[in-house]
Amino acid sequence: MEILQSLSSSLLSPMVLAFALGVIATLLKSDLKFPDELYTALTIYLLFAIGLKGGMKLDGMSLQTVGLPLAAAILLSIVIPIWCFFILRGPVGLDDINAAAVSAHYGSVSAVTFSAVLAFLETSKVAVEGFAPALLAVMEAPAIIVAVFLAMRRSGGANGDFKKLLHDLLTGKGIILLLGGLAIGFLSGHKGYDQVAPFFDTPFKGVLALFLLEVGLVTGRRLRDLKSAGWRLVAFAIIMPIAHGFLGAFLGKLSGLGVGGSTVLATLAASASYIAAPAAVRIALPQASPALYLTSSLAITFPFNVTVGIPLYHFFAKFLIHA
Amino acid sequence: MEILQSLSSSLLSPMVLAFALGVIATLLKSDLKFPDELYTALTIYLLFAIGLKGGMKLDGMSLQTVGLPLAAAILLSIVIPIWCFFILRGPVGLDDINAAAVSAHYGSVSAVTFSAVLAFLETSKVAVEGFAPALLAVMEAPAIIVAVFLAMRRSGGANGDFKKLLHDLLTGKGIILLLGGLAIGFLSGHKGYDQVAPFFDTPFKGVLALFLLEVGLVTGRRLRDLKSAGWRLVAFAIIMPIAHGFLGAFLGKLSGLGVGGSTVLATLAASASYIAAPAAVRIALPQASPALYLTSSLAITFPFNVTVGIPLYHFFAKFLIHA
Amino acid sequence: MEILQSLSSSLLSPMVLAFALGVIATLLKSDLKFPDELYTALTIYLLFAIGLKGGMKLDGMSLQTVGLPLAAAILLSIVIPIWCFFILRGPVGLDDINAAAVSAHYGSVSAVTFSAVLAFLETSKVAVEGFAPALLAVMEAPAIIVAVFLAMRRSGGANGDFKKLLHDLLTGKGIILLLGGLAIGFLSGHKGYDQVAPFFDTPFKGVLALFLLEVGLVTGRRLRDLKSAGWRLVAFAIIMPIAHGFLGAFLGKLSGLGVGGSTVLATLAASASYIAAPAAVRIALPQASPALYLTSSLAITFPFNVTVGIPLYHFFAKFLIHA
Amino acid sequence: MNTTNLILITIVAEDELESRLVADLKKHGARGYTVCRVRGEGAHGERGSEWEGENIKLEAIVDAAIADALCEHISQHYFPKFATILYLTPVQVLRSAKFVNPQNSN
Amino acid sequence: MNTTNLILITIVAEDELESRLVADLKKHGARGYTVCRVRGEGAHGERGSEWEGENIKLEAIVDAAIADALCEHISQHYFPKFATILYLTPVQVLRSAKFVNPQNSN
Amino acid sequence: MNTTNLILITIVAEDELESRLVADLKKHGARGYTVCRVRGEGAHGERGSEWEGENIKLEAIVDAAIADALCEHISQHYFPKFATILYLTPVQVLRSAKFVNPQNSN
Ligand SMILES: Nc1ncnc2c1ncn2[C@@H]1O[C@H](COP(=O)(O)O)[C@@H](O)[C@H]1O
Ligand SMILES: Nc1ncnc2c1ncn2[C@@H]1O[C@H](COP(=O)(O)O)[C@@H](O)[C@H]1O
Ligand SMILES: Nc1ncnc2c1ncn2[C@@H]1O[C@H](COP(=O)(O)O)[C@@H](O)[C@H]1O
Ligand code: NA
Ligand code: NA
Ligand code: NA
Repeated sequence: MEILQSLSSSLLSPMVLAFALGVIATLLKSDLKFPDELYTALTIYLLFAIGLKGGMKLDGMSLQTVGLPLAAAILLSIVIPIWCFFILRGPVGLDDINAAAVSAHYGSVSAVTFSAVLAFLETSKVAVEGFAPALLAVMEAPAIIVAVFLAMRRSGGANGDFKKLLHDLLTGKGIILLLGGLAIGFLSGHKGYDQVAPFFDTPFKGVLALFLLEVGLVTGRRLRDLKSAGWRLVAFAIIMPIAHGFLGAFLGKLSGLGVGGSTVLATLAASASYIAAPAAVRIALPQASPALYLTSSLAITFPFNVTVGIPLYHFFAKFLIHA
Repeated sequence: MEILQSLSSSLLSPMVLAFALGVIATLLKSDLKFPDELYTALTIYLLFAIGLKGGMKLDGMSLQTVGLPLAAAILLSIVIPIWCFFILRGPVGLDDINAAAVSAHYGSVSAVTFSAVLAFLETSKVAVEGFAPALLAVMEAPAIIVAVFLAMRRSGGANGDFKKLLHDLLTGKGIILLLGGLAIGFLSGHKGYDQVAPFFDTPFKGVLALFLLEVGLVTGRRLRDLKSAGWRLVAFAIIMPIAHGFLGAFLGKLSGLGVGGSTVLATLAASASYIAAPAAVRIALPQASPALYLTSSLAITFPFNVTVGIPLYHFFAKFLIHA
Repeated sequence: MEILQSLSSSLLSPMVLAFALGVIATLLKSDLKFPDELYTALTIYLLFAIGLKGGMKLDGMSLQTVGLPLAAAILLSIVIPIWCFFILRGPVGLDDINAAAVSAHYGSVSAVTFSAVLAFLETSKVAVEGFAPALLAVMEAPAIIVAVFLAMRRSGGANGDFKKLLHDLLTGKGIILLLGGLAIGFLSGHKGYDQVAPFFDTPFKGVLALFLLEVGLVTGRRLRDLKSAGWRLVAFAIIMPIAHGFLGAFLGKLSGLGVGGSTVLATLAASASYIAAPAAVRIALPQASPALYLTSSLAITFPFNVTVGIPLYHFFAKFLIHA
Repeated sequence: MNTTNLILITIVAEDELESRLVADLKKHGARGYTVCRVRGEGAHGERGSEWEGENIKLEAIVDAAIADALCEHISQHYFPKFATILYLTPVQVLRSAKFVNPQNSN
Repeated sequence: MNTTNLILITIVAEDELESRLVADLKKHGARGYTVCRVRGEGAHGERGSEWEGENIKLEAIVDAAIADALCEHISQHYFPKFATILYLTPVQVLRSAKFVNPQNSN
Repeated sequence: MNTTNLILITIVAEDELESRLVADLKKHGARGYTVCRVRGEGAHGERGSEWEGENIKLEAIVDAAIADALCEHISQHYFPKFATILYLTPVQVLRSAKFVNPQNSN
């Protein structure tokens, strides 16, 4: 009952509907198109805003409360790509390079899905730990490193420069903006945050809706590639997030997170990156096919997560914590 | 008296003044220039915001209330280009292709003028029917189709691919964003709208002022072409909007709209497109001269409408409805 | 004591921290980069918003109150480049062209530093005269003209077309947006301003923080050139702003400004342009080296001003006026 | 190194024509293309903003036969109506197999 | 097809010089041009953002006489001061009448 | 005017490779380059948005020796893995000293 209700409120939020509009516009072959610069500007805004808000809430939090959840997050993003890699090579039937590329995406995380879960929890009036953006930040890089390492070990097909990859990942704009925002939010405190909140906080959900319209436009283009992806990858892209979501909620509980935080960790585990991972994979695994990794993460897992997934992971978290 | 007062409040609004600043900056040959991407971003924002707000207000409205005004709007945008075409070929003295191109612009509508009339009515505390953005959406395409059809019939000069034109017009970004916004606003309701209002509603007029600055910059460049347009086209670009405004107010009353809605329909009828129509005309009637259609719609009719026109059409509406 | 406290509140503002984040990101060789169009859009927003707000406050101000401070501002921007030029040629050891280029920057002003001082004063609850943006506007051009004139007189190395330079400066986007904004704010008054304030006023500081992140990114790139600039130019870029700041505060007092206005005039005098001046210098003194003028104004003087400088100039103003 | 002589065909046209031009390129056998946003001025006046429309520069490396067929096609279907120019430049490429359709090459 | 040999003159320069360069092109008889925003690096250092300034690439198809006159003009009035390069490429065009001023052509 | 024949080397590649390609150009003796953002399509599919990645077009005017060395280098280190094309166009430049490294020229 309750899950159905929260599902319908999730499906009818302006954010999800904007995403659907984007998909429909592309299917209708509309000329609606976001300039690349707008996409980049929105990305910068969203990541920095997420960081700032989390940082402001960090105030007065002990290292202990934060330590275990962070460890759980890092652990998840190290182990997820490992089993994904073997499942993708085995039952799904991808070659080493493409299996590694897809694994990198599913181990890493999606900032937009993260924003969607925060918006969902806020609407449902569930409190979330302030350091949640830190979970997002630490889960971006490890999976990509693990996946590239797996590809290299098995076929040498990866692009040799491991040190450069590491540097690029750790100084990528996602991590800089999230951690930088966290630090600024923390250092300038409530008084500082209030100065910038009318720009970074109040309009956040509206900006997110606009961004999701763009995500929908790109997803629509990717749907054409669904057929070449094959039904086994489609199944992977729905089943694995559910499994990861359950695992995330479970580790969230173990590490002491509340229902809000556990829902967030579950969603992060279930989400697949489509900003940081594609950029890294293009350089580190250039022979991998975007028709596989972008299509599965963007055209299947992302819409699944923002519609059905998030309410489900929230249900997992409530179930596990109240059990 | 009253009309003079509302005229002065219209002339001294930041929106109209920003437009004037843009014109002055171009006349002074300033290097002030908006990046194209900013223009595109602002267009997306404005159209989507207009749709969302209207959709939210649709809640609880019967099809009957909406049906007649929509029919009136479509009727206007079918018949206006017909007489425009013959007037432009006859007294104004344009050839078939250019007559059709200009007709397409005057039958179609301007989203910025629409925003200006909404802002004007809000400042004057006049209520407007929530479905007004739907009027805007349905009036965009028909006139262009009719005008291209006229050009083809008479001289075969139009670009043959009628089916493609139809598709491009009906899936153009204006219609997608307006109707999509309407649907999202309607489906997500007040609760959903409140989430995105701080981005799409509160700052709307400020964004509109910024956009009008850019419209002013382009208008300034167009003023150079006034001479080549000729005084007959200038007269057309002022007289026809007044006539269409009166007709629009009249049909507004007939179809059951209030003073607010009738003012809007009058303004839409009087407005000339300068976003959707030019793009369509460039492809469908490539031999038409921008010096004629852009200059008349942008450099004459638009400033006329946002300064003198809107208060006048409001006066028409009050006069007809209260008579 | 008090100065230390205001220093720490200045250092921990989100704006200054965002600037620091930008510098750090560049030093870490992060791929974080703002699209040029975003930079341009933010510049247009900030300048126009500054003008609008000032214009709205102009209401009911006498010409007399405004006249003297404006004269003081223009005087400062005429004399500062003269002594700078001779100091740069003498003790600092630059050639004529580079001395003129750097002088142009230090005589002209920085709109971002201006915004930072306004934010600082607002946080410190110090009132500022409404016409402050007019001070900013009138101080942009004169110094550049004087400096180019000096270069031409001494070595003929400047680019001959003086009339064109004058035109370009007086119609530059900075002046158009500031003065245009002032006029619009003044003409449309409080009622008009309230319509656009949710876009141009409320989110201003947040936008400024985002812009400062970008300034930090560029500053970071400039730090590499510090060595080629030499320690004498570095010393110049710290000592002269202090001297100009004191002089500005003094003239502020003489011309009847309060503590707020005097702090602003001091900061303007101390600030070095890095938007208008570089663009003008590239055309008028193309042989000058950006490694000298951009590095000193952007990588030394700007961070000095927004961290230590502004609290210091505020202290000067209080000291002089209360003495 | 071992290079092959091919032809770079460059088309400057209104951006709205992009999808149509790309389809034509492909139909005539081009195996790739590169597009760049440009502004410009010519007989049809200035084209330099979203308002007046903008131009694209479309470049494709093809063999002589394809170049010839494309010239024919463009001059028949685009020149009479649209603001379009086309020019050919001889270029040397590496890996010619990438650009030349095995069937087409002669 | 029936093509004509002309010259594509390419100028890379600071974007602030655009209006001046365009005026010079027109004065020397060019009947059209295409502009593209670019970044670059050369003897004058990197030019890659709004801060340091950016470059434009200006291309015009002209006949040999105009190309020669433009080379002369640019090397006298721009090279000594500005970060500018210029190069010429032989191209084949369709519809040569579009590019060559009837008076100028010889 | 007095022009010199040199070679314009053009590389179209993924934008993420820019810094690496620029470093390679410099290492091989190029004294300048110009970069332009482009979109494109080829054997690796469409590359036309921030999502799929975008391309850059990198142009450098060099002498024959450098061009040859660069062809060698690019075809060894980039072609096998990355979506990259390279082509050479003969151009005439003014002020050849600007483009040719005194040691390298022969
Ligand atoms: N002589 C030329 N050289 C370079 N580009 C040109 C030339 N003439 C026209 N163009 C380009 O082609 C577009 C269409 O040309 P037109 O049909 O002459 O208006 C212009 O907007 C320019 O971008
Ligand atoms: N060898 C070259 N190849 C291609 N473009 C160059 C070359 N040298 C310079 N440029 C371009 O010309 C601009 C000005 O060059 P410079 O005057 O050498 O700084 C640079 O910013 C580059 O865009
Ligand atoms: N025949 C061609 N003509 C022009 N550009 C091409 C051609 N083939 C490929 N390209 C460009 O080179 C990039 C990489 O090519 P590819 O490796 O074939 O995908 C493409 O995205 C295009 O921008
Ligand atoms: Na994940
Ligand atoms: Na109309
Ligand atoms: Na100064």
